[in-house]
Amino acid sequence: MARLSYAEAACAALERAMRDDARVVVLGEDVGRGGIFGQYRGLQERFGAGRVIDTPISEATIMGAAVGMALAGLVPVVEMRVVDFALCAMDEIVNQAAKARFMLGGQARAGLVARMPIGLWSGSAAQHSQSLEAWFAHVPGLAVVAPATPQDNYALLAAAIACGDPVAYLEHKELWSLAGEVAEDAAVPLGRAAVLREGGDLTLVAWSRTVHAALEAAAQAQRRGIGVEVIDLRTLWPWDRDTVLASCARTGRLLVAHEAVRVGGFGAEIAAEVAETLGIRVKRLGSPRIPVGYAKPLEDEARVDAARLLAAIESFG
Amino acid sequence: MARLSYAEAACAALERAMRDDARVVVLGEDVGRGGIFGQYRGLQERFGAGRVIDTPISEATIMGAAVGMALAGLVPVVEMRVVDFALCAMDEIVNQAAKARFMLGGQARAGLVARMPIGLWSGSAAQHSQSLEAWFAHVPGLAVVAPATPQDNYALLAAAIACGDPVAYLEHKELWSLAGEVAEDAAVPLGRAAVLREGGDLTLVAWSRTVHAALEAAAQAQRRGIGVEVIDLRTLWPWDRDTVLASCARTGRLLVAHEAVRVGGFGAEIAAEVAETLGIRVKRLGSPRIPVGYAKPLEDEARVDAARLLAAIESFG
Amino acid sequence: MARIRAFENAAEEASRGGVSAFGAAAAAAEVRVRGPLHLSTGQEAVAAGVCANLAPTDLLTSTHRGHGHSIAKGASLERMMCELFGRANGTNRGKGGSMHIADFSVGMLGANGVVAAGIAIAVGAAHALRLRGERAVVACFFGDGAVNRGPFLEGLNWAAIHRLPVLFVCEDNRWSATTPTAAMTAGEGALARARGIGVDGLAVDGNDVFAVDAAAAALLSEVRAGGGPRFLHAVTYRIKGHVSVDAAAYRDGKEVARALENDPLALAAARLGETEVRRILDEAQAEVQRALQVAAAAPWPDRASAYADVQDTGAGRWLG
Amino acid sequence: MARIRAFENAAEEASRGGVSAFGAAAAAAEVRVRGPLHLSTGQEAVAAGVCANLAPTDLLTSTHRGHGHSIAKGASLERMMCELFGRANGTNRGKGGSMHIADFSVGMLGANGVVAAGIAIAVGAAHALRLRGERAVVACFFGDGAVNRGPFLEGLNWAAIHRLPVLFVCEDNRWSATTPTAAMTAGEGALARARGIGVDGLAVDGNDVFAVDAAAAALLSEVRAGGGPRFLHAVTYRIKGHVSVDAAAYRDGKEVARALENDPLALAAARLGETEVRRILDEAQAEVQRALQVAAAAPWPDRASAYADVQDTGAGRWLG
Ligand SMILES: Cc1ncc(C[n+]2csc(CCOP(=O)(O)OP(=O)(O)O)c2C)c(N)n1
Ligand SMILES: Cc1ncc(C[n+]2csc(CCOP(=O)(O)OP(=O)(O)O)c2C)c(N)n1
Ligand SMILES: [Mg+2]
Ligand SMILES: [Mg+2]
Repeated sequence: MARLSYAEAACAALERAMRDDARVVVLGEDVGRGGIFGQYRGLQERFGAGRVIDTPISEATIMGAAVGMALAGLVPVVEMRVVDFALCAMDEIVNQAAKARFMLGGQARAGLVARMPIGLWSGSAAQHSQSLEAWFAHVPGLAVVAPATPQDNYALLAAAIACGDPVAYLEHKELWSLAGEVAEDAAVPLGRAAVLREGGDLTLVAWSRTVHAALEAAAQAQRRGIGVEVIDLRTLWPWDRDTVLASCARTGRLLVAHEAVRVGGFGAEIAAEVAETLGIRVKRLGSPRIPVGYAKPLEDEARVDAARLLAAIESFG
Repeated sequence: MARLSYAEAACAALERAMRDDARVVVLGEDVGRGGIFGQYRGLQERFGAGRVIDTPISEATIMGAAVGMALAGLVPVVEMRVVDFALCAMDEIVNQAAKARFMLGGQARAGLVARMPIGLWSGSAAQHSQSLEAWFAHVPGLAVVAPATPQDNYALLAAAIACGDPVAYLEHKELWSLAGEVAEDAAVPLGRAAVLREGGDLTLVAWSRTVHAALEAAAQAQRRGIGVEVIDLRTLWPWDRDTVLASCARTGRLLVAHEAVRVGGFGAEIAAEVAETLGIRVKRLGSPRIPVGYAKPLEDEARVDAARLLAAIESFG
Repeated sequence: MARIRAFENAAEEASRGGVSAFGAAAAAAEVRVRGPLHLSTGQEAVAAGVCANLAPTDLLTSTHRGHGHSIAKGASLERMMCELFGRANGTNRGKGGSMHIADFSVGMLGANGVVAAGIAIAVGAAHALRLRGERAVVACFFGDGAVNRGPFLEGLNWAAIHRLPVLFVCEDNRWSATTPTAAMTAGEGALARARGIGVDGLAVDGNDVFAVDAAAAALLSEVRAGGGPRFLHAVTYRIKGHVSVDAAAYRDGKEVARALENDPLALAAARLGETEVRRILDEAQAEVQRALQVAAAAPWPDRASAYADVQDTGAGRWLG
Repeated sequence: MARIRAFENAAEEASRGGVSAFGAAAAAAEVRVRGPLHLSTGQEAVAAGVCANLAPTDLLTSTHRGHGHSIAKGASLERMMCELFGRANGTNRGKGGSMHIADFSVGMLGANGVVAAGIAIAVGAAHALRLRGERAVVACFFGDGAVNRGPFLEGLNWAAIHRLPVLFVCEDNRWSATTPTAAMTAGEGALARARGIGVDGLAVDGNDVFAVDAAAAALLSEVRAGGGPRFLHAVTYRIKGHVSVDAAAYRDGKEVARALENDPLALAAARLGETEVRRILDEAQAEVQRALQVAAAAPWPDRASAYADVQDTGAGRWLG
């Protein structure tokens, strides 16, 4: 058990995976100096430039080369800096990595972990602030992970590296410095949600940074007499349908909240699925369908914070 | 009024737009010879190689150059052949075109029409069969259009070229040869759905090729005593919420069907929105979350046909 | 080369409403090649000449026009034909078809439906060989149209800075679909472009299998010696249309006639004896006929297999 | 150059917890530059030398490190500083910030947060100029890191086949974020790479504003004469870290010391008189101070403006 930041936790998971499995390699821009968020700190010193590979600014080829490495037996962890730049590698992620195993009739697979940080990052504006988890969940072949805590970032990164499938691994840029206790032996399987707070009146499903706003809003709601059950989905594909449905069946109300744009966000999938299955009342909260502006008031307009969540909770009446 | 194929209708709309507005240009691979689906036939002969521009195989730069052209005052119609190849130009569509006007504070806009055909195309397998409309609907700044008939392909392409915004214009590859009557003066505004068949028991919302399967299933359902109202959404963003909600309020049941993968498809958005707003029963039908296989039985598994639709309609009980 | 030619001819016929030998009923019953087919007819010398210098442990990536590369690398004609017919015992179990044929058992990592996408995959595979301490090399085929896509620059640069064991082969058939590539390509050609990025190599008559063989041998020995990537520019011609249904009426008749005179099989035959050539052609023909028979009778994949080999994580939730 | 230097220094200070002159209260009240700031300190001669040869009707695209280009092209320091402060009267109404500054009134089409993305935009703008029959040209700035991204190949090729009026300017500061670019770049350098793609040009000492000016003038006169695109490789140095918060401790002290000796402002000053230089610097300083004052007092954009200028089609449905 150690107190680590979200970035350090990922680093520790990676170090352990690289120690245990010689097939695991890291590739991406600036990884040799530890990555611009420190999320690879010390790894090149420890494992050498052969396994922690600095690359040119060539996102398409970073991802495409990772596919080739995976087909040839390695397990690449691919650094994309922010998901916005991964847009330069979309063919490689979707047409090549995700579909390889299927198209090849199972002859090989492109197991790799693509680290593509999502979310607002104060003052970074429209090309450095997107949350695109819904895109990846829509693509057969990909698993999608979005951890909210240092513990989960440790355990889920380990699980993602071990799973053998291509994984869209979506850390949140405003969580890098968040500190917390991390137990090395606490395994978190992909696809399992965490019930972070129990409550009988409403089920609130969130992931990534929005989990923290959800917990804050739930505490405030409690003081107003509303019992909110907070579920951190953690993995978006596959998502933990059983846990969510069981909670919803108890509370009879669902609110899904995420920082991604509301229209076409993954909240729609969960809300639709729950409405279809249980016929209960559902609501969604997400960013308005606007790019993220630079100025603070504009940026704030795209933020899903506790106040908005509380308003949505209360709107169920 | 003339009888045209879906491809010819688009061609005719383009010809008229180019005749009426000197700013309209076409660029893409093989457009000079009429495009590989004949959807640009005769245009280069008519308007010259200056305005119907053959390009290298450089999807990223085709789309990026179109952004530059638009910022400098032209109205580019951009050929991407199939949406699968547009994955090579995702940065240019999402980070550049969609967000330009906002990021620039309104100084200019990247009005362009990106033709990115979607859908199955018999025997073309996983890299030529995707339907990614949900992705584009999730991106602020983009309009999203998916016509199902020659008439709509004519009128909506004209509207898309005229609208001044970047438009994801998604024709369906298996509709190119579909013939129908086309009236040149029938304007179809973006954002307006068409009620193609009335019915009191269930609202069936579809778009693109699935509209035809929906009409077939509705006719079959009628014979079993179920009145299905079929709505062709036509534009996915903005989608015609009023028409859909009004219909749903009458029928009390919604089924949304699309060929795109069900998980994270745009059906989830509509179903969730309707469930949130009206609290009625909703269901979705889409492709299973699998890549499209080459062999016919595999390909068929990804097809949303009338039989599946009928089964979904009847499952409401 | 003879096996490639025989395979392409048979596949072409089988894509046109069925194999005539099997009759109309067979055609109606989908006893035929599905989907678009990019034939390498006329380009056989590039595949044969390069792959003659590869060991089974060497790897290869290909393009949408990849039958020849697969055959030259040693893939089974029978399993390839089954794949084109969409059958369960195809190389890819009927999931890939012509544009995705792969045979990992002979180091063939896959055709690709996206122009230039194979380049990064080849580079990554070579990088993996290096890291795993293996001595094999990777041959990376692509068309002349691919030199205008970004991955060409990125992939060559990557291979060069890491001195990876890759032979890049530009199979220059002068056309990119319906567009003459020269009109779309600036500079002094593919090799000059490669050199500008830091990868040296040779240009060769791609219809002369002996010349291709010699050039590939020379370049591959440099690659195998640790000299880093090399580039082979092989000029050839696409005798057929871009895709099986393309009559290619947009081409100049003289250009095509010249190409037919320069047929790589005829050029090679001129250097072998008449009887030897006949024997090779007959054998190839017979092998392909057997492959057709097997493919036509082979089982379809069952629908359940559409859910197999998608991914393990969350397997079985696909309808959710 | 002096105005750029003064602007960068002021912006840098204002990004570090606020402008000291305004006190702690101001800092707390967000009277400061928000977000990451890529300073062009030390690279001023490239921007100034190239843009001295551009008319207001000429166009320009830039990078994440674009303040200098904007200023040299004639953008208002005041409105730029307002943008950095995220104010409603910024060049982009507070919506873009440092990485998206644009001023269409002087032909500055925008910085860009994506490395190399400006290249295709520049090429498209030049294509539009051609089609509209306008005589202007486009200057396209990018860093040394950008030559390893696919759009570099695609954009140069496109400009060359169409003989478009573009001056490509590679502003080579030897670093790509925290990585020395040389280690990641194969071949004989940016100009050789451009030549391989079919775009010729010149290499120049990018810290010598007179040399940059002369080279840009020569190349631009060829471009304006219809000769097609040209390439300028300007070698300079990034005196600061990659981004305002980066102390750049990973660099060799000697390398930085050498660069400081080679400061473009000092080099230029040596060729102008002492008093002239003082006057220029003082004026620039005063102008920047006024800009700071204006920016600090400028209004915030109201929240409703977050919904403006997204798109017209379906406007007003953003919450739906
Ligand atoms: C990225 C991408 N863009 C476009 C296409 C459509 N397309 C398929 S083959 C082809 C021409 C390729 O020309 P070349 O690379 O010379 O190969 P050839 O067909 O001549 O063998 C095109 C444009 C594609 N498959 N991928
Ligand atoms: C496509 C893309 N990849 C990565 C980044 C992150 N990034 C921002 S600046 C930079 C270094 C760019 O180096 P160079 O082009 O030399 O410009 P410089 O910063 O030296 O001015 C990187 C990697 C980005 N913005 N876009
Ligand atoms: Mg070709
Ligand atoms: Mg640099």
